[in-house]
Amino acid sequence: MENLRLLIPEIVLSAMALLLMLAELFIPRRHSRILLHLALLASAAALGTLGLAASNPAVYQGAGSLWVVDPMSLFFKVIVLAATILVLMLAVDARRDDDAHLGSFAGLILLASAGMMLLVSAVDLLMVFLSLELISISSFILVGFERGDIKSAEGALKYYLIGAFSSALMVFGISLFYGATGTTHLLKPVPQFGYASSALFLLSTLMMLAGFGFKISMAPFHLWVPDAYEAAPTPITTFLSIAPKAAGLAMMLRVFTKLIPHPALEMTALFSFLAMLTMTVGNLTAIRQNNIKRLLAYSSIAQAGYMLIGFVTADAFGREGVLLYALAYLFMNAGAFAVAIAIGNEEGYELEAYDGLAQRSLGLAVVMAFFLLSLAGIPPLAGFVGKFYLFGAAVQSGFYGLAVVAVLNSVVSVYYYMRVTYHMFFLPPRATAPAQMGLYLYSGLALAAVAVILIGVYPEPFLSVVKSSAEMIP
Amino acid sequence: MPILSLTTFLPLLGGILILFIPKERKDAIRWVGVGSTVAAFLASVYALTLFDPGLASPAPLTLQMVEKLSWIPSFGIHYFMGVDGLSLPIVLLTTLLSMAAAIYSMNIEERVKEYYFWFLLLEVGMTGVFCALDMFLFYVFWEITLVPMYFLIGIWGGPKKEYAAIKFFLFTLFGSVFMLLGMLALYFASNPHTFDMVELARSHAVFGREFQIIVFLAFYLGFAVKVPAFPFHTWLPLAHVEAPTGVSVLLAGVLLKMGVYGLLRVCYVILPAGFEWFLPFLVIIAFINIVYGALCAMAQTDMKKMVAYSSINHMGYALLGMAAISPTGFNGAAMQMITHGLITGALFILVGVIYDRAHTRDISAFGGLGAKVPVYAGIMSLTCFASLGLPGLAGFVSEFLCFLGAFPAWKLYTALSVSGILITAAFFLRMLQKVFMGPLNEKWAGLGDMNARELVSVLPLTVLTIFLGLWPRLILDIMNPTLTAMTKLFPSLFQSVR
Amino acid sequence: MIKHVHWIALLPLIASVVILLGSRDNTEKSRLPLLGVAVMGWCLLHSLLILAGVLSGRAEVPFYRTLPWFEFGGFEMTLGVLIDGTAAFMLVVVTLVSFLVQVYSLGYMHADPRFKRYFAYLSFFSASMLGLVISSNLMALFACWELVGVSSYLLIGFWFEGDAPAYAGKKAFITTKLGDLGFFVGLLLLFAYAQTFDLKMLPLHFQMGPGHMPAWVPTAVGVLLLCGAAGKSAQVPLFVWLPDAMEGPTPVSALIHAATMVAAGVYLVARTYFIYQAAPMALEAVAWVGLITAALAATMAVAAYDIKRVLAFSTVSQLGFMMLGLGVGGYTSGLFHLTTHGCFKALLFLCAGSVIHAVHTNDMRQMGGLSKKMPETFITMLIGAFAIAGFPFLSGWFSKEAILHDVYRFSPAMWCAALATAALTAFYMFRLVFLTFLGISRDHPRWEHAGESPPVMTVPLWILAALSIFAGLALEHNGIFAGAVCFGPAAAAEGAEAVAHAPNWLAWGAVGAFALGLAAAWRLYGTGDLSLASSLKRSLAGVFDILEDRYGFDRFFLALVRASDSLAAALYWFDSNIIDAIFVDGWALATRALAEVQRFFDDFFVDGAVDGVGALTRDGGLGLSRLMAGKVQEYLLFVALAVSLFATFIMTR
Amino acid sequence: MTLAHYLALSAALFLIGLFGALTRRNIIGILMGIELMFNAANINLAAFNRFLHPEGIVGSAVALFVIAVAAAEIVVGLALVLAIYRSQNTVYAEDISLLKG
Amino acid sequence: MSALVFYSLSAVVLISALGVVLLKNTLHSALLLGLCLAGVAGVFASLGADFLFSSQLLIYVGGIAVLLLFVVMLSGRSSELKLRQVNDQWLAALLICAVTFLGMRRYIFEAGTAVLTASPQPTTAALGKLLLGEYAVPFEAVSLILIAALVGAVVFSKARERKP
Repeated sequence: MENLRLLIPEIVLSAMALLLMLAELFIPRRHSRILLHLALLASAAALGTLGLAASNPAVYQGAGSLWVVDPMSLFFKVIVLAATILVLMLAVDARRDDDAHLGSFAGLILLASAGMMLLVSAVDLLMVFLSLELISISSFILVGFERGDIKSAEGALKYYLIGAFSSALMVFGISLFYGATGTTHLLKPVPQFGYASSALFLLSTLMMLAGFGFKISMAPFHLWVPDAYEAAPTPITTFLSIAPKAAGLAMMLRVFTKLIPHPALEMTALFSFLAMLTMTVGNLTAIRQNNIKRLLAYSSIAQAGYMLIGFVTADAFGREGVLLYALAYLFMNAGAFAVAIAIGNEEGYELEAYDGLAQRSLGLAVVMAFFLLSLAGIPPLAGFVGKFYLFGAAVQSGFYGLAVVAVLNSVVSVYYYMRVTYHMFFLPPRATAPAQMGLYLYSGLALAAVAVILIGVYPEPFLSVVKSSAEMIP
Repeated sequence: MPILSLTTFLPLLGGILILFIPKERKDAIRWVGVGSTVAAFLASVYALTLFDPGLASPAPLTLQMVEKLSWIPSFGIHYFMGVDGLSLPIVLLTTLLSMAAAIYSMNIEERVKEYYFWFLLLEVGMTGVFCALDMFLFYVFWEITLVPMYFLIGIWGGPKKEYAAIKFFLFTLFGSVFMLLGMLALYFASNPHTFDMVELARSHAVFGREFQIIVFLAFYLGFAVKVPAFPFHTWLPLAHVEAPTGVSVLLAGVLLKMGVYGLLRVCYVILPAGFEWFLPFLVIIAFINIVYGALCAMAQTDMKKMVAYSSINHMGYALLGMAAISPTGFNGAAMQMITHGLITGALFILVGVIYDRAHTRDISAFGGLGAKVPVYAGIMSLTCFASLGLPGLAGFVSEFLCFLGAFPAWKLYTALSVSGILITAAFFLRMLQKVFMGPLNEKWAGLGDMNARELVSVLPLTVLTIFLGLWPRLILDIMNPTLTAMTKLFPSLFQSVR
Repeated sequence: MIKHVHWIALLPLIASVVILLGSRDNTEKSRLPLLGVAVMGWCLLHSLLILAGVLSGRAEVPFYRTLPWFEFGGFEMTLGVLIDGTAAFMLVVVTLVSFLVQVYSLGYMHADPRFKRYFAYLSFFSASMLGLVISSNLMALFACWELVGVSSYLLIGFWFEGDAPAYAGKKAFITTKLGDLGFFVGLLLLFAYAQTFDLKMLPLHFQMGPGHMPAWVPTAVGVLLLCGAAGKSAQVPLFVWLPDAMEGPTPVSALIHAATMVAAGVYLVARTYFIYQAAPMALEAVAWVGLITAALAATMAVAAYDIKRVLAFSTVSQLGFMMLGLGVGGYTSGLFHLTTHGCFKALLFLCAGSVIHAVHTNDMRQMGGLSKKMPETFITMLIGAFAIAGFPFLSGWFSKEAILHDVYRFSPAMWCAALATAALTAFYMFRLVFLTFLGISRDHPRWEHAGESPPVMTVPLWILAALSIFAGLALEHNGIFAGAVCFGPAAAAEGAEAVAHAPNWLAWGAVGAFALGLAAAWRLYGTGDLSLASSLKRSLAGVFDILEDRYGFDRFFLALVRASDSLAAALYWFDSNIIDAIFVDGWALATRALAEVQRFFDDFFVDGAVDGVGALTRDGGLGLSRLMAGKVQEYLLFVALAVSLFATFIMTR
Repeated sequence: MTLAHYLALSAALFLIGLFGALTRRNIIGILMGIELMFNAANINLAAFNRFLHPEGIVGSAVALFVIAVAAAEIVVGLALVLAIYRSQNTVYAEDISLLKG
Repeated sequence: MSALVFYSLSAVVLISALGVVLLKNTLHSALLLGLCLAGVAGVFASLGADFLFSSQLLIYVGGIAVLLLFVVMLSGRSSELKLRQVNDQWLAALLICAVTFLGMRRYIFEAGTAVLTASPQPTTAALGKLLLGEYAVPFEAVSLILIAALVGAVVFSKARERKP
């Protein structure tokens, strides 16, 4: 049995998930918030064990047969866990119809994050497929969790149908891959010469791409995003918009740049077209939204588009860009959603709820403005450093067209981000009471704000972390 | 003692201090706001005393009061601040105009706390742009000026303020993102990769001609939006008309200079081949700016829009002076930045004075105010004459130097651009005649003359305008050595203009 | 004594600032204007001493002192004084006329509410004019040139309550500014090739022979400087502002539009004569401009009825004469006429001022028979008229005769035209005097009310009258003027010798023209019955209309202004509708359009190409319309579409 | 029988499933279509295992996992369908469109 | 002989699959789905994958098909039987299937030449060793997926109290 010590964090999480589901039966509904606190504890513990892995790499990094624990996977595991912790903090304060099934709610979140951590370190297509399925199924349920409202079940169903459909495509792709290579392992570098022309291999990679594209909401497969995001309870929307996207991208980085390098298959043009399409579609459709959750949904599609730039350049510099942008994206998106929850709790998620926020509570308005500006890529905030790195990668490896489209997209994105500040700063307030927030929400918000400003102003420590964790074992 | 960082970040200190003052205590906020602008101005004056003009040497950039500490080592980015003959006067101009605008803005009543917070943040960005010598730092300060200006125009502006604010933001951002791409291209083309302007300036021979042209165009797009050069100027009149008085003083007085400064500091020094290729187009754009701007100003009825279009005209002179790559031309362009800042800053304050009283800027709505408000009429006429280039006032000297420098190289265009002076004289005099002369329009019988606050904010600018007109040695001695050295940087290039 | 010449310009400047900012009280009671008059008196005294020094040869001429003003790009701009004979005489003329006008204004402007500010403007004007005269640097000269233009704008539009003065002031400034553009480009061209503006160094550049600068440069500079001179000295195309400038107070007209400012153009040509020596074509241009201006202005003066407009046209004509003098190589004669003209034209304007002061109208048709009411003004005006018309042995005769002499030497045809103009000059001057003073009064109440002006106004008239009589004699006596004011030693000798052997009938020609003009004026206006004049006017109605219309120059410039206004409006429309639309709204439009296309693409394609079938009816449940984009199956179709595109991508390999 | 026959069979089954998923109006029909696609993939896996890579049994192992996962998915799918049926009492795809695009 | 077996099995599979997709009555299509899955099990048998044959029969035919049948009966209503079961985007779907088939045809011919070599051996023992050996972690992952699905089913089907 390979050394399971490598997978201790996943084991801790899944064990706690099962425990929570069980505990739900015994703890009365009034105290069910404890379960969320327990979940928080578990993910903190998992993060702790990751610390161990980082402290002495010899012991805790290595390759199993189907998975590998290397600096990149550790980096993304930290991001996934950070996202989980932030989401659980938001969940504690987010208002819900009833506190039923909180145990399974928290359990499913932990299961999903365990799935993501597996996905990040998977090098075998079967492993990839199973972890994707684990994430998908738990998130189908989480999206439909708020059963009181009809729309949530509908959103969940849409998300499920497209999810199932895409995984069917992916499975077919995997079967073709198995046909072409005889194995689902990706460790052995696939001989490039023969496959560039074989239809079997190409069709398999493209079919698999459908499954992966669905998970990171790439352009042709992104249509489920707005409905699912709007239907899901906001903490889950935050979770969906960050963690699976980051994990999916990590897996695509590993699969399509290292193991089946897409330049060898002359598919770079296709991928850069998909990146451009994702950005443009995300930004353009976001212009017309006036529901904050849908706006942030489309914005997260656009952000995925930007991250794909690092994936298109397929070199170490591009990879570091994706890592850095994922980190910055985690904090700015979580922050934006935290504010959305703080406002959403009272006045709902339409943009009109933000009218005159600057006069009601200036601090919250300025923080939200910082998050939006960072998402738009305005210095001196984290978003700018991330975009700077990615555009640099594009310019360095000669993708000038892609860089120009990306740059124009970020100008367009400013338009709809500024529509929110327009509501907050320029319009008179409707309600006069300042927005109040729970303790967890407040601390989550503060953490995100500090991180965004810190990465923006002094990005050096983050850059060195990103540089060191960009190399992969195989 | 890091004097430049002090000048740049003192307002930030003031801004943070303001955040802690409760919203209701407006006076305390106002005094802290004005106090920090005054402190920044004193710091910049102290920097002036430290500055030794004679130090310019033929090396690409000889800097003084340099502060250099590594900021992002993995990219080789430094917090690199320094000043030379070209940038010190503009820093002084920035702090002076910010002080004048802050004093004038003490009449803002609603949301004073936010106003001064964004105002001071804007000043940090502006001063930083002129001191920064690392491309990354330059770009960060450049973008820092965008957000406060967006809020300042959008919250305290005129009727169409939201549209003006977002138009300003998107337009400038559109230009600056191309600048970002140009900067990245420079970074990856230089070996070892660096953002440091001094290294880039030294290694300009490394870049091929086509590369320099493309990167120049990227930078030019960013700077042309700010100058504003002909096709990219449509945001200026709207932003000026809608911005509150104090903000439009800074917008005209300082933000326009970032474009011209950028062209001189970045495009000329680092991308000479690109600059040389673009020269004939630059002259044509300068000519269009001058004549087109002046003619559009003539067609205006709104006083503020007229002054805005006249800024396009004046910036055309600076571009013309620059297009000749002669020491006289560069001196003219650099001095035009300072004098235009002083004069147009004063003009906007004066337009604000009458707007606060009459709540209209329509020229034809006034008449015969000369007798009613003599002090205001006197200062306004003096500033208008300075703006149309009356000798003995600052405007003339810089205009004259621009034309003097540009004439030997571009005889036809300079001769044609001289007509701009006449058109400028025409619309300013028409405005003076319609507002101050003729029978008194009884609607304004109750109009009061300028009060102490307005006088304190405009007088330093007027006195400086007169003083620089009579004794231009004050700035020219600082600028001349640096700019003469700059023109000698590329003996092989610019043959067409020698 | 000459060492302090720069104070002559600086003291009035300081005085003007002190007066302007001195006391708040703007009316007559403040004593500050007297300070202005005193300062001007000191300057007059000082200039006389300098002139004496120059004439007696004690002062080193040309006196040249400079101090560095500012450096720019390797060149150095200096500020300094350069005094030669011409400058000395100009100093005296300017200070004299300015002093007398200020004394005269104490009386003339006593009732004005902004009395103090008027004197501040006058001192400021004198300071800038004196600065122009003494400056050694062409750029400083240009600076003073513009400051003179501004002070004339302020003084013409002094009574700005009225629309006419305000408009006249603006018109004056813009028209002179139009001329100044030429001057400005001339300076640029000069600097491009000579790299200096210093009037002492420049002549060397122009004598260095052909190699130093291309041949066309001196001519171009000469012509361009002529444009500036034409603007300021109201020569042919740009004279339109001078008749309207009469809206200002009369002492202002006397000072600025008679003696000093308008002479600046002539002085500029004199000061830069070395350029014109190197460019004979430019010199001839000066001559022709002068001749045409003199002729046209004289004819227009004949048709004018406003007393001040007649004098204005007369000034334009006399300036034409000076330019003609300079143009034909008569450097000395041109400047001699400038000096004498300064005295008697100021005299005529001041007399006109005292007449207007008395009858409160400018229109000669409402005057007549005032000689009995205003004897002193009548006599002094008569002396002025005799001087300007060329009565022998008066100052006007000497200078005009010298000019005619030089013109004859240059080209007899031009001499005939000049002679005819001289005759016309005599005619319109005496027409003015007879219409105003002789004959019966045509507006009795005004006549009743008229009375002689107070001594503070009449004394300056007597002084100027005396000068008009004796100045010519004094300066002509043993060639004092010719000696001091000449372009280089050789020219002086050649000038004096030419006078000696000219044909003797030439001198009598000028007197004949004078007599002819006087007789014609006497016949038409002297005898009191104006029947012949009015009948003549009816028969020549066509000619009179053209003259009244000032040969259409005014209409031309008005049309020019309207054209530029419409061009401005068109450009502004173009700017806000086309460029703004393309760049900004276009951009927003583009993104909106793309968004719409994207949404359309969603609805149309994802809706299924064959949407014909009606909505499915259901019992119960939600009757939502089919078009809601939220349908899940279309998303599946979209995904499947992507997969099929991938398949085609494969097939293409 | 050659591999081509089996591949043709699985391709046909896949496409029929695809067509069913895209066109069935009843959500359960869509689920059935997706089931068919999963089975097509299994046939592929088994066929490749038998013809191209007889030495290992990775193919059938993966097929086994696929069967298990498909079962899990269908369970969640049907649960969702029942939940929606009880709230909107319709199972027709067109009507489920409260969320606008 | 094996050709006969293959063709009959594939006929069963394809015809019943078409039935599932085209029949109006959802109940009939659910039944036909069961038949199709059984056919697929037969195909596994013909390919010598004995364990797969049995698990397919057990899980798919026994489990999923039956479950589908229950759900169809639970949610179906007689009035809906006569409704048209194919929505209006069938033409687009047909086009897409055709294009995809052309793409697939390429690889079918490319890989189709392989012919049967070794005879099939029993796979159950090897599968067992594999599942508990190399594929231990995927095995655990599948268990997690199943638990998640279980919890999901419970959450969705529990009777919801009506919100006031």
